[in-house]
Amino acid sequence: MTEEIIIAGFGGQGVLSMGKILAYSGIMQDQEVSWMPAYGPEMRGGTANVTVIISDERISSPTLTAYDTAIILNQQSMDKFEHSVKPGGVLLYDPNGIIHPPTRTDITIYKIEGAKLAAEMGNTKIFNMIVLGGYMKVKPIVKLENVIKGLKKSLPERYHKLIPLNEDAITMGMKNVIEN
Amino acid sequence: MTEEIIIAGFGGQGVLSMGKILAYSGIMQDQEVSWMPAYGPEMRGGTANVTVIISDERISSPTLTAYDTAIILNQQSMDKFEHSVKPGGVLLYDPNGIIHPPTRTDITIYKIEGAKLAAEMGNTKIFNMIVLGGYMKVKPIVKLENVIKGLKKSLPERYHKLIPLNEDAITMGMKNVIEN
Amino acid sequence: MAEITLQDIIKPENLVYQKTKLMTDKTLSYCPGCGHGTAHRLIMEVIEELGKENDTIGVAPVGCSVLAYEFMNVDMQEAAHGRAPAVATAIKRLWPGKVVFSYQGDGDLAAIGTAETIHACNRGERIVMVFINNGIYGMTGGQMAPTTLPNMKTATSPYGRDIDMMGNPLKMTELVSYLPGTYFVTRQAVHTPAAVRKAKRALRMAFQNQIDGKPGVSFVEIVSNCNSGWKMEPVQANTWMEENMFPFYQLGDIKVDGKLIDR
Amino acid sequence: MAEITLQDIIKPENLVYQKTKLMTDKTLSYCPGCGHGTAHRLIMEVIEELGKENDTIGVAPVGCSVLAYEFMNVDMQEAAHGRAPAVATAIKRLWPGKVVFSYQGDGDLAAIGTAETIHACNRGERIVMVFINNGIYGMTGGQMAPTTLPNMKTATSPYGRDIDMMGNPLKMTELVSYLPGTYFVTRQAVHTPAAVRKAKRALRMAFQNQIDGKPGVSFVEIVSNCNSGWKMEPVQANTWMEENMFPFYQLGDIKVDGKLIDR
Amino acid sequence: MGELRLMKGNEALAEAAIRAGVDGYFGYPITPQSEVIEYLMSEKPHERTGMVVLQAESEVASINMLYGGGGTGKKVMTSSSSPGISLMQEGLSYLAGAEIPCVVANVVRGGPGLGDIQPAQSDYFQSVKGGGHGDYRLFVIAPASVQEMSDFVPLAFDVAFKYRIPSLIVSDGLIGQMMEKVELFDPIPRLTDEEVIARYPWATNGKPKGKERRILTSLDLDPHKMERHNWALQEKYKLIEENETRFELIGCDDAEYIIVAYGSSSRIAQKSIQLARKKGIKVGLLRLITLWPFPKKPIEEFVKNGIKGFLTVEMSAGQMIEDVKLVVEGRAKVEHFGRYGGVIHSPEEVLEALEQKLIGG
Amino acid sequence: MGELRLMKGNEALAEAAIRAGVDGYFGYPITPQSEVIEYLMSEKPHERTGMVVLQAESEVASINMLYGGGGTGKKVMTSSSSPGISLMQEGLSYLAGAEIPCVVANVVRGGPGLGDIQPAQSDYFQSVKGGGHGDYRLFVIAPASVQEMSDFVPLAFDVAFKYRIPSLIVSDGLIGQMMEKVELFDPIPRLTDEEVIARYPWATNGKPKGKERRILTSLDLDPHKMERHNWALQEKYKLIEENETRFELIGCDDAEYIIVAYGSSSRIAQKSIQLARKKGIKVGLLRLITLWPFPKKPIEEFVKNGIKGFLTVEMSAGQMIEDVKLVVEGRAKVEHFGRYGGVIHSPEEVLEALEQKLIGG
Amino acid sequence: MAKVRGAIVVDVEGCKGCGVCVPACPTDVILLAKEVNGKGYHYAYMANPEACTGCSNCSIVCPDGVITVYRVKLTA
Amino acid sequence: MAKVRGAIVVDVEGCKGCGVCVPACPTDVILLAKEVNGKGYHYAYMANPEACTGCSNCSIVCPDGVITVYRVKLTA
Ligand SMILES: Cc1ncc(C[n+]2csc(CCOP(=O)(O)OP(=O)(O)O)c2C)c(N)n1
Ligand SMILES: Cc1ncc(C[n+]2csc(CCOP(=O)(O)OP(=O)(O)O)c2C)c(N)n1
Ligand code: SF4
Ligand code: SF4
Ligand code: SF4
Ligand code: SF4
Repeated sequence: MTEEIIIAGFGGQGVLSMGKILAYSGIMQDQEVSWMPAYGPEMRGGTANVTVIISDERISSPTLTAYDTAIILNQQSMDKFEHSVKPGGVLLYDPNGIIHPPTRTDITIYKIEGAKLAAEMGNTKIFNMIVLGGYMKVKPIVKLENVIKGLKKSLPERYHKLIPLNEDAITMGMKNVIEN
Repeated sequence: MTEEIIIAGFGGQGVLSMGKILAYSGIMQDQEVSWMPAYGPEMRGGTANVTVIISDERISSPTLTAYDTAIILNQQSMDKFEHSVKPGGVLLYDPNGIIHPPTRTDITIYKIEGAKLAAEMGNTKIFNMIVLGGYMKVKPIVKLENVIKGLKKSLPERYHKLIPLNEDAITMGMKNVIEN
Repeated sequence: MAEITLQDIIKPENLVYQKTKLMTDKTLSYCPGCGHGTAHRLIMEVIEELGKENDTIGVAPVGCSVLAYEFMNVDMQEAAHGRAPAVATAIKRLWPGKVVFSYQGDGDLAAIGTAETIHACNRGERIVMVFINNGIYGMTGGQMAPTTLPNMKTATSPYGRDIDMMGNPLKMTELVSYLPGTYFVTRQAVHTPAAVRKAKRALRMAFQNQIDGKPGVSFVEIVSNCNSGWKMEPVQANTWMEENMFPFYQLGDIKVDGKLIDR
Repeated sequence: MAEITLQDIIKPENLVYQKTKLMTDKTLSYCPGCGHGTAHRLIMEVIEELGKENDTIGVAPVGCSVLAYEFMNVDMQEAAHGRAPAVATAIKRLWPGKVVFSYQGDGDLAAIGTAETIHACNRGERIVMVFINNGIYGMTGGQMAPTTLPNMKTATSPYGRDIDMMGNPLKMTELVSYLPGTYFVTRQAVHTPAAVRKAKRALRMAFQNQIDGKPGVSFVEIVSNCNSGWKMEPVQANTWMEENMFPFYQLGDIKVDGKLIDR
Repeated sequence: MGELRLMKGNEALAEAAIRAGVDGYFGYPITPQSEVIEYLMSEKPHERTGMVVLQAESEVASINMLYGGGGTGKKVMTSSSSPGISLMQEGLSYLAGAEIPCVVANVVRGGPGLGDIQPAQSDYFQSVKGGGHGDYRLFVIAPASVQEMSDFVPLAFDVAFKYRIPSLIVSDGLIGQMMEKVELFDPIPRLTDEEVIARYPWATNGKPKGKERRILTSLDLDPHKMERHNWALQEKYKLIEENETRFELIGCDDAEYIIVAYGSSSRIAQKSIQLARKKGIKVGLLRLITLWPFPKKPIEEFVKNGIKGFLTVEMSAGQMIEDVKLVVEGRAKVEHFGRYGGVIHSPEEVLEALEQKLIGG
Repeated sequence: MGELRLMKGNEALAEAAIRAGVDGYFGYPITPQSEVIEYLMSEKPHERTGMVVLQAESEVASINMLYGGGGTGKKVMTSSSSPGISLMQEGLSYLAGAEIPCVVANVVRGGPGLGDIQPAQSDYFQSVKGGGHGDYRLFVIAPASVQEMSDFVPLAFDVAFKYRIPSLIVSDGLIGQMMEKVELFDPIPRLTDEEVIARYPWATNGKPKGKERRILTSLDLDPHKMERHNWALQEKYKLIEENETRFELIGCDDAEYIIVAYGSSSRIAQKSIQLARKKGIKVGLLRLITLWPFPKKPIEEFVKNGIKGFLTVEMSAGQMIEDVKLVVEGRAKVEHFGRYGGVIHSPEEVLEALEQKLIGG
Repeated sequence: MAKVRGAIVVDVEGCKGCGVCVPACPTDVILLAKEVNGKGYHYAYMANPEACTGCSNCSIVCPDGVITVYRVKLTA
Repeated sequence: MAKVRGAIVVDVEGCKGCGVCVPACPTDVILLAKEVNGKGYHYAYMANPEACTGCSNCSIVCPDGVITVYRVKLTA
């Protein structure tokens, strides 16, 4: 099993840390992982993206031009990555701010109202966990328990009290993801 | 014709400028010349030497291990260069300060009392010109007129008044060089 | 008094302030609220007012302002980290009739470029050096600069600058003022209208000195904010700057017409 | 009074002065009359008197004193041109219990090494920096140094140092004294017995500061001659130095116990 | 098994420095490697192991701090990226000349000049042929994963001290910025001062009582002595070539073609090979681990066994290819496929290059 | 015929700079080339031609002064020796990246590190492969006589401006310190400011009225643009390889063996060839004039015509030999004979090496 | 009774919403908008246009130079 | 009536004849020799040994450290 994912959006959306949690979860279930951010001027421009690979085997290239799954959180990223999903692959997006929704028919497209749900839950910081939940639902690669373990590993001790909140967000995401 | 000369002695003896005058004289008679000093720590050690080549042809290596002529002005240089004279070559030396005179029999050895003569003439600065005169006598490679031209070229205008004195010194050297 | 509408006011003949055309139309690459933009604009305004648009060569350094050449509409050279004073020295020496300025951050001018700064000042090069002191390395992500205040937190002093281990904040501007080769040395800010006006006067004097052939460097420090590096909101950063930076980096002229000011 | 012969006097028990054994027996590579030799010896005497022979690491620079390690009988590192302060910084940081000194010429310390000098001083490294100011680049054949006096002739200022073109003599010692990281800053000479005694006292204080863990650099400038570079006889050079160097490079303490002296 | 972590390459390098018992890190920020010093500062290594971490005023100062610190027998390290490494060339030549062990990490970015901050491999020549003056070598090792960013730190120190040679760890923005799983090795305690003194009699840390002082220098004004010193260096380099060459072969057993690559580009190439194998193309990967000493033997073997051709995949205009050609000596085809200035190859285009330049061509 | 003088190589270089119409020299003293700036200062070039001569605070400053001055379209120059040149590597990479013409002279001395001040050729790799970071080249030319120390100055500037590339004149202490007869070329007047402005539209000397401003930079944060810039550089380098390669053949017509050498060692080798010919050994000399671009063609010709072998004679542990081997590709024997660390070959030992390594071997 | 009236024009897309202009205005003309511009910034606008005197304080402190100022003298 | 008597020993071969010791001596003991040493330097010597007080002035200014000084107190 190898899952090649791109997560792309604005700088403040928690794109990188979502990728990090995903990667950590992979480690928790004894898989190989890589997490490769776009860095430098691309980041400065206000956008952020990260390529995450989770695999049972040693990972070769950490950068890719085609992905099994694309998680897309703004229009710029949609423009850039819609066509990089492998045929038969998955595109998950938050419609907030998306002017041109995806049009491909050879892939499966899912929608998650992450921003809206986060606002409803009164905490915009859990936006990325909701999206993560959505992803976990449509692509059950990482198990919830391993995500929690990953969270524990990646968060400093003093933030562990936030884990239940994150778990709620993930569940919320799992519940609310819908096929386009 | 190619004449390969080493001139070696103390720092203050005018070794380098004697070589320079010789080289300039070569130019004045339309020959190729090279002048290669030992520089750096060797100089700092208080000794000085210069390899001068005068030739009708383009000069290849400006540094040599064997010489047609060695002009030797102190003991250290004698120790270093006596055995670098080519068989059949010439060694010219000033006996002042020489403890072990040269012993080779396969070369012609000349003596010039440069230091003594200079002292007698009341001007130690012309020491090297006396030695040069000695050399010109035993190896008539550069003509006196060309040496004078060379001097004019290499001395700044304001020193040109010293040229007659230098000429006298050369003549003195020519007169006083003796075969060992 | 007659009712007057906005349309009546917003007419070309009523224009009182507009960005100088010596700033290009590119959006500045700086973070919101960063003083670099204001400093850029003031320099360009002064050059425009002095009529030197076609006779100016600017030297932009490595640092946040590495892309200054995208914004300043005059001939520009981008210089290696810290070397702008050397670059500007040669330009001025070879084109003494032109107006030459360098524009450097505190890492650039006061860390890696210390030797070039001191020696350009000591030689008395007839250039303008603009020194943006934001107490941090902005470009590379907020590391400690020579000018970082005691106990100030940065990416490389995450527990605050420890004077004993990391040394003292360096008052480069005072230091160069002691050199006979500096002709005008001043420290300014650009965070309030009053500060901006003063800073502009200082910059005008600096460039005027150069045009008049005054002997020596005109050195203008601008104490500025780096809200991302400091991890603050822009307005909050300006307040913090007033409260923390200014007491240490005291604003005002330090040397005028080659003479140290009693402060 | 009884007749006393030289033989009576020259006896081990009557010995009052002898070259310290911390100087090797190698003949110094310096020109006759050069102050480098005296400076070397004073440092070694102080280290011997402080009992630090086995706990000292010296850093010799590129310059005439590049071979200092041949003469100073302690552990030594030869450093790249200008970088002795950086070299010494690391040694001291990694062996805080050892005594570390750098020994640099004016070209080394005040030209190419300006950044390293300023920053070691600014960080307040607990080292001794000995600065031999002979107003010239000795090693390379007498070129102009940052410290060369106005109108002084050198190989690269053959018509005299032209301040307008070549810049001002740099008072590096005063400059570093303004930095809070220097604890003791002084300027000395070694050309007369009185000067030597003072210089030695200064060096002793410098090393004592380090041993006592005083915060910051102890910086000892020694104004010295370079008779070959100056093209003078040694004694004449010393007189010239008194008449020309000392008025500009005023001897005496500049900063003691971290406090600037009113001069 | 050691502790598992998800880390950036730069962070792994920094953590490894602490665990390898490094005594001093001296560095200056530059993208894409500033995380090294940032990580170190945040870890308070002074409390963890007593390690000194100092932000220097420049790369020139950093490398000379290595000279000073390394000369005392302590384990010292710096890191930078291309322009900063260029500034260190004089210092590196001094370190090599004075035979001072130390570790320098270059997280390469696109050049020349200020270039950009994206991954590149265009400092190969500088690394292996000597960007500084004089005849000298560095031990140059190229990690291809975050794991190796960690593992190669103690290795680089081992070689550095064994032979008294500066080691250079060459990675790039990709390896430095990406996160992977890394198994951290167990901390190696820092040597005590007494151990340093006992182990490294050449080090200048205070003249031992009753013994000769130690001198560290790269100077000998007598050219004949200097030549002898150089001969000794060359002898040492031969020894290192014999003992310390490292490489990895992947899928080479039945290979008709070989891709030669290192670091990031070897990762990309591995993917290309998977794609190629799917198409039935028999291609293997020779991954260089040490860049100097250069792994000549495996190339010689391939040539002897009648390999059809080599493709060097480098993020440069073609530098490492020269060393491959020097071994192959015309006995097989050697082609280069480079992306550069900060651009990374895609696995697909590497496959295409392989097909066009070697197989089709 | 131009004026005849007896001059040191360093002085000839300096005098040539004045005569070539150089606008600015920026340098820092270092043996064995301090005569360059000393000569310039004593000649008052400011009075002779208006040329600016400035003693910089360091080599780092010098090279960046070249960046500034060269960027304005003026002819600028510096000189140094090995350690100083190492300090310039970052600057050289910037100059190459921003395509700024200038001339740098390296009067090489023994290394590594502080080494000594005697002649050497051990900076070959640094010169031709790029001691700085990134994929770039310098035009590298190696005078073998005082005459060429003079003649190559205008040539180096011509190439530098024609292609917007930094030129490097590589000599050594022997060429720099020896005196020979030199025929000085007639002075070329410095360009007026107006001529500079008209000729070099890329130069930053004040935005022309009504036109776009000029920008000189080596930065492009977009790696794809940076790659395109690099491609353009590579194209330019190809052009230079085609047009600007220079070499000299001496006694090669009937030669069975070829000595390859440049600069000082080519002078020594010439003497060896005279000695060899006396012994009936048919050996010729390929003297490289440009080190980059490397003269591949004559070597290729020799190989095609069945030469028995090449001996590279270098004052280094063996650097240039790699470029010879890259052309020969195993089709003929290639051996190296090096003296180094400041030692110069004697003509006799070169002959001996030829006999032992090529003929006997 | 104002003798002068001013007005500012903010280049909405160029504004980065830093808010530096807000406290700079002596007459509290400017506020940051609730809405965001294309780059996601809460841009500045004349919340209280009547009060503007055209003093230019806002425009000279604006780091991005996106404020243009107009002024008329009202003959009373 | 001197209370102390001194003497110096110059390492003749080490002396570089710089003459710095000569003016340093308060009692004019030292001169440079007419003769030269092995390196060609006119070395320093006690021209006026009676006058030496063993004050060490000469030895501490000697750059080459080649003067050794002895002193005896004469009980009058
Ligand atoms: C030789 C070299 N070292 C390091 C860097 C990385 N670098 C770029 S800018 C910078 C410092 C920026 O800080 P500052 O000069 O204060 O300017 P600011 O970004 O704060 O405006 C550094 C360290 C570089 N480009 N080149
Ligand atoms: C990088 C580098 N540049 C230049 C030199 C040449 N150099 C050696 S010593 C020196 C200056 C010596 O002058 P100073 O530091 O004043 O010491 P002094 O010789 O006068 O004691 C120079 C320029 C060098 N060795 N390395
Ligand atoms: S012009 Fe003056 S009054 Fe008007 S908005 Fe700006 S600061 Fe306020
Ligand atoms: S100062 Fe400028 S950029 Fe900032 S909010 Fe006001 S108008 Fe916008
Ligand atoms: S010890 Fe004193 S008195 Fe005696 S010679 Fe020396 S200086 Fe003169
Ligand atoms: S000071 Fe020393 S070296 Fe100089 S003359 Fe006197 S004894 Fe000799």
